[in-house]
Amino acid sequence: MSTLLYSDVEEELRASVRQALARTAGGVSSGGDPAGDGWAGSDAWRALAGGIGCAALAIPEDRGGAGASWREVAVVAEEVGRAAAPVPWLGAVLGTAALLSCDAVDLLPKVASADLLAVLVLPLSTPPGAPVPAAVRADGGTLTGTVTSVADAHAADLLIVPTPDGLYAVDAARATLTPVTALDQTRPLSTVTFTSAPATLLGDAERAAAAWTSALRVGAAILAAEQLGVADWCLASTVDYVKTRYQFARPVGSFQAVKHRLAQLWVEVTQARAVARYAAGCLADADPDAAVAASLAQAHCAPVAVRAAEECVQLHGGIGFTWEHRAHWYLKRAKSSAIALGTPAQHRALLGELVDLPPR
Amino acid sequence: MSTLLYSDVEEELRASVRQALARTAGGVSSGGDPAGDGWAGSDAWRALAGGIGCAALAIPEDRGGAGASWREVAVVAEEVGRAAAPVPWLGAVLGTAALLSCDAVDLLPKVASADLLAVLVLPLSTPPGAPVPAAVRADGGTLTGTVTSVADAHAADLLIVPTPDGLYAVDAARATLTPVTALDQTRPLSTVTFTSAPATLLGDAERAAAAWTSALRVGAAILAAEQLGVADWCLASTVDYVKTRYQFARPVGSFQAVKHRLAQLWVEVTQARAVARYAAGCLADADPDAAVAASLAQAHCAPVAVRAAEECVQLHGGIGFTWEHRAHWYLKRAKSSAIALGTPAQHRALLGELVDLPPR
Amino acid sequence: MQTDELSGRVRDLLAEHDPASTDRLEFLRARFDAGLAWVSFPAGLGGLGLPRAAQQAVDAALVQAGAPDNDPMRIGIGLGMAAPTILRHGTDEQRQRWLRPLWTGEEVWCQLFSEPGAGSDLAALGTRAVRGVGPDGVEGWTVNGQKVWTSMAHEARWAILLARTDPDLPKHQGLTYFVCDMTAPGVEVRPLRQITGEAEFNEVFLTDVWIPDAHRLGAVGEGWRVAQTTLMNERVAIGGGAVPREAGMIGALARTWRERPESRGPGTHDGLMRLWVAAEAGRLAATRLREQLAAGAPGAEGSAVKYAYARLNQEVSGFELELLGEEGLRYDDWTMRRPSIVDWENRTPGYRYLRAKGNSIEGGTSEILCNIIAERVLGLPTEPRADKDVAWKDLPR
Amino acid sequence: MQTDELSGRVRDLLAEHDPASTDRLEFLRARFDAGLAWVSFPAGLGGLGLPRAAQQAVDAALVQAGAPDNDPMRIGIGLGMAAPTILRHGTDEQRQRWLRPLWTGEEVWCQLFSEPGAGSDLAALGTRAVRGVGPDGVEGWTVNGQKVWTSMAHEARWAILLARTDPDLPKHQGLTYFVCDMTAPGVEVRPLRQITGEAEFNEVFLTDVWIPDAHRLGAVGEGWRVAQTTLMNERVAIGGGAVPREAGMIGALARTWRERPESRGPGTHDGLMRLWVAAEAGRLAATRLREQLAAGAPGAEGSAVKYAYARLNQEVSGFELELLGEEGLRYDDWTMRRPSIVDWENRTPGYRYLRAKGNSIEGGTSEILCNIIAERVLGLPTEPRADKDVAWKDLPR
Repeated sequence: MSTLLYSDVEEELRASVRQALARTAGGVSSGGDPAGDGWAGSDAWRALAGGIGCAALAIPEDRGGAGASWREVAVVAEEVGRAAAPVPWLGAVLGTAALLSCDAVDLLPKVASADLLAVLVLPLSTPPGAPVPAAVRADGGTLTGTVTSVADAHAADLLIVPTPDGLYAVDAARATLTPVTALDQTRPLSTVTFTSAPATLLGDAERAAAAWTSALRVGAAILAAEQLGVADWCLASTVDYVKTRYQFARPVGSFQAVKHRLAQLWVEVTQARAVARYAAGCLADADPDAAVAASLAQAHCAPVAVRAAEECVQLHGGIGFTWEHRAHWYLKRAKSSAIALGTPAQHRALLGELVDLPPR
Repeated sequence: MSTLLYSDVEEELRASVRQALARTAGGVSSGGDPAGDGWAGSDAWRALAGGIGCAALAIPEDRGGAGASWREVAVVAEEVGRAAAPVPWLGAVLGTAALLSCDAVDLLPKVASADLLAVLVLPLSTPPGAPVPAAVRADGGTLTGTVTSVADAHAADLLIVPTPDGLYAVDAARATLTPVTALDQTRPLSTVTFTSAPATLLGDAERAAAAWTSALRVGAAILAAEQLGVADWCLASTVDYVKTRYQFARPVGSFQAVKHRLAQLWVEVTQARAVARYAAGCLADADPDAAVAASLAQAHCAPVAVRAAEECVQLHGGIGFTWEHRAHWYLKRAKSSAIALGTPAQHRALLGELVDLPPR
Repeated sequence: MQTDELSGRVRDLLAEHDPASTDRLEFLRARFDAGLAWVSFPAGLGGLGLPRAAQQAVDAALVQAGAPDNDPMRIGIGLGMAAPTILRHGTDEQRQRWLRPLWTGEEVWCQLFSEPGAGSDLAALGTRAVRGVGPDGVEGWTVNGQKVWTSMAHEARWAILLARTDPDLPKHQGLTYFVCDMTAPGVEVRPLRQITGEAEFNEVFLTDVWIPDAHRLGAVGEGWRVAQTTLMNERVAIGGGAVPREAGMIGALARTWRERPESRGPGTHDGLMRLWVAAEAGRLAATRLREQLAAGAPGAEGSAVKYAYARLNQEVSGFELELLGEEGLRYDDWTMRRPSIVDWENRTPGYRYLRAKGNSIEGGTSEILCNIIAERVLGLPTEPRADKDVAWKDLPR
Repeated sequence: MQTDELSGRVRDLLAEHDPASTDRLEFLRARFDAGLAWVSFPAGLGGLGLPRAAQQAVDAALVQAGAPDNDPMRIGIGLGMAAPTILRHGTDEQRQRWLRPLWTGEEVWCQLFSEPGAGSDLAALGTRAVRGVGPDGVEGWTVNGQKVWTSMAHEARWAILLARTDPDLPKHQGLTYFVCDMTAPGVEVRPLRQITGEAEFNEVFLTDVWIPDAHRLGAVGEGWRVAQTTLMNERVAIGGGAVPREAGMIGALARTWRERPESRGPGTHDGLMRLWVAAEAGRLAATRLREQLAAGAPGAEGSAVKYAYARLNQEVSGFELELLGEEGLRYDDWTMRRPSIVDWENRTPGYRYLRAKGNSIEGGTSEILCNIIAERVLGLPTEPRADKDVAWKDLPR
């Protein structure tokens, strides 16, 4: 097992990402509606993907990438979560994972250079272990069908479409995207419709299935890192608030019931960090335990993020219930993330199969 | 729906029972081993069953009983729980329910007068909805077979034995009882073995099945009242303790984390009282909701009693972990009761069926 | 008064004011004047001095006769909080002036208590009322401050207001209770958008608002004591109301489970049943509490019902969202609106999830409720207090 | 020191003292004298002044060679708590006298800290040490008091003891740290039976026990500071140790589930997996903490590991009992015994359930651990304190 700590290089990456998001993801940080005109996080995304080079992290050097690993990708996800940034990082990660799985030599360099944002087309709520969906049919080099609740498609240049017949790429301009009113406005969802859309075959049915499985696993692990970031922000901002908010002539954070709840939350967040790090490490090392690690990470980190966000709202009192305070973006992101790529219950059920603890 | 409150008559009954148990159930209240010589609660049992007349409560007047109802039986159970008294109340209740179900006119007056303690022979862990067990076979007026983990059989004069062929009564002296080392020493368990034991038929197979179902339901509801009593004692004694125990120059009960936990426990105990009262009321009124009410009561009251006992041990600190302090009798009784007549999970599963919320 | 005498009064009212042909407001006024508004109130103030229990039969008979109601959800603050306070602490003149239009709904009431700096610690509020003489020579008070979490402020004619009249006294002692005219100059109401996207609540800014002394409720410096009547009734109101099994959020969840078998994911049934049990336990406990209250046993126990209600709502709605999967990712509408009531029924699970977060904050946070239970019900000792014998103005904040 | 130099020392030890033919104690003494006992200790005191990390290779090599160990579970208090404290605060003479027989296990140590009236609030302890001159003219202390929760007291030769030397000072300031001879007159050890039926712990009554001043560890009045070394090491010890997946109680539960399909009741699988996830999360967090400690990052984080461990143990064992149904109603043996170690492995689930209740009490209650995390890790403000600048003798109790 590789280390669960962060390397110095990772901490430098984190600092850059944090700075870029603070500078550019104003739609959220100023408390405004992050899903406003155009797409809200596009500046932040350019800074992140191209400026810092995050898009290249998971891609090998001989495919035009930076030859880092999913561990670094996870660090970026932590910061995206910490900022509740409306950037298509999860969509990009899923797309990249699929392209890596079928070794798309033509596309990977463009993805790495951030010239091309390739997003995987699947319902965000797809549970782990689900088969490749049959919602889209391939017919003579074109695709027809509709996929609902696709995350980050609004920002994509290229749509990567898994079908039972094979994995395809479609120019985003050739698909019809209908925005969905999402609970989490920081991660826009679309209904994606293909009507005889010209498509390029990236891999046959077997490849498509492998890419699908790989992308779901990578997505689950990286999403856990994002959830860790969300939880971290919620805990830290709550701790800060209760230190300075006075009621009954005392800081609210001096009341023991509040202290114990935050201490217990800290224990959970600390565990979430270890679990998320382990999942990212397993991906990076192609560890045979990766499937277990990814579902473990979702099963643990998703509820921790939700609880952290709920405590954040509650312990901010009235102000935490307002639109102006940032807490609600985190609550919505945390809860939606708990549904994304499978609920904790679905991951626990899958874990039971994986570790030989069958339901009956 | 009848009232969920206690009547004045019930409060008087409670006072008598409490007094009798305080006077006679010394084996527990003095902190000694309640499963010592003979059987520990025999004095208390005589006072309760005959002295106060509790054995007659559920039995109609024309069968020699007091013509009260299961509501009053539940009040007695609350006090038995509050005292963690080593008296065979649950065994007596199960036996009485079975005899009432098959209208055993010869036996009921003797049971009512406390001349005869009739105990139902079943594993205490029998889950709700279980079929009549086939562990004992009837053959020409005799019974042969073994039933494990039977509660209160050590105190019985008469054993009521459900078999797939019918309901039988066996003189306790004709069975072999082997004591089991029980987690809960305040409710002794035995392995009961019949070897061609002479038996009296009380009812045919159909009657036996009805008596079985009725007894399990009555038992679940009355056990919930006992659990309420356990929870009540644990909460009250903990509240008393934290008011007087000083640490850091303050009563431990002035620390907010402790206060909030006890407040939340009080909310749960308050709910448990309403739920247990409802279940007893449904039994008393032969309400069609009785099956739901009984499983609801077990599903709610069993975990509340466990949590109350666990908090009692924890908030007493070191002293709560000792054999000398009474807390451990309650912990063991609460946890064993959560297994008795079905675990909370088993009752929740049954409830799902009863209220049209199927598992899949 | 005998039951048949009361029925007779209802019959008389209906005979004199046929609901089918009478103007709604006219009917309501007549009902008030007949003492059939709230029969437990005194005669002349919309009541007949009867026990509360007598109300049910009156309401039922009038509903059956097709009589209009006073839209009680919309005027809940007036009915539930202002009215009992005016009745208990108001002068005869004040009762005569305010109770009738309050009950008929002609005048909507709101509550100006909480402030940004005084939430759980309500008694620390800083809105100042300074005594003076108005331009017309009438005695009164000039009020300055900011209030928050004020539902219905934008529709209200009157507000119950708690303000500080003496900052040199310890915080509980320097407060006075007023009735504030929401149409008076200097009252500014701004919607406060909440995490659901809508604005049920408002911020209210008070700038040199003039309140005649005749609109003071109770003695100067007695505001905290007067406010107890209001707050007690708030908690009872929030926790109250007899409900059938599977009412509220658990009903919505049970419907989802029954009608959409595809939502029944692995490992979720036990969680569903845990919530069903918790809902039923909460319901029966509330029922039992109502029986106790009817039997005259008072208490802080209402706090337990509200506490459990908030927790259950949050758990049930959170569970349902995950059960729904893809649908749980969606929301119905983020448009900013200013609704009068919370619409649990017709909005989506996402709305219920978000809105339920307010249940443990509004009307006393769950933390404060736990304090109340611990201290008033269980008798646990208070914490060491730093704000007891200190002048309000010297408190750390 | 180079790795091969260290290996050479191990080889030399084994060459000079063949484990197969050497007396156990003789071997352990030789190992100590070779500096291979705890290599991070200074030379001459059983070590070589090397980093802690170097120990693992030494231990492994000796195990492989069939060398005897010092039964570390049995002498855990000496190794984990007394030794680091003696090393840090003892005089050269004290180190020379105590560390060698401590490490070899010739002398067992116990801890006399907690008292019936001073559990979580350890600094409030009341055992009195009064300075005087012994019959032999030697300076020393007369100690009176009662200690509790003392494991191994009945087998111990020495105890680390915290006693009050000045009741007129605030509680933290009037304490002094001693080493107490458990064979001295006036030391009475009584077993303390616990809810499992056995007595791992003891009460220790100290009646006019004479302790020479040479057995004082650290300066008079510095006892609290010295005790911090002991307590820090206790928490690390309790939370420590690298463990594989499904070690501990979760392993027992998983075995039950796998080997006894009939135990897999309806609605229990999700609960099982929740616990499995919690166990794995706790395990990985402990692993990460060990990596942090190895990397030199210190901290109160060990409290989190112990807190989570206690909670998990309690939840897992409680869950397993209900899963087992009928078997969960039984217990193995209520006989009163005085075991040296906790036997998680060979006792029944009922024993594990009961014994685990102690995990959130012993070595710092879970409540105290939450305080530590809140204040030392999160930097949350302390509560108002009533015991800060008050003489110990005047504290309310």
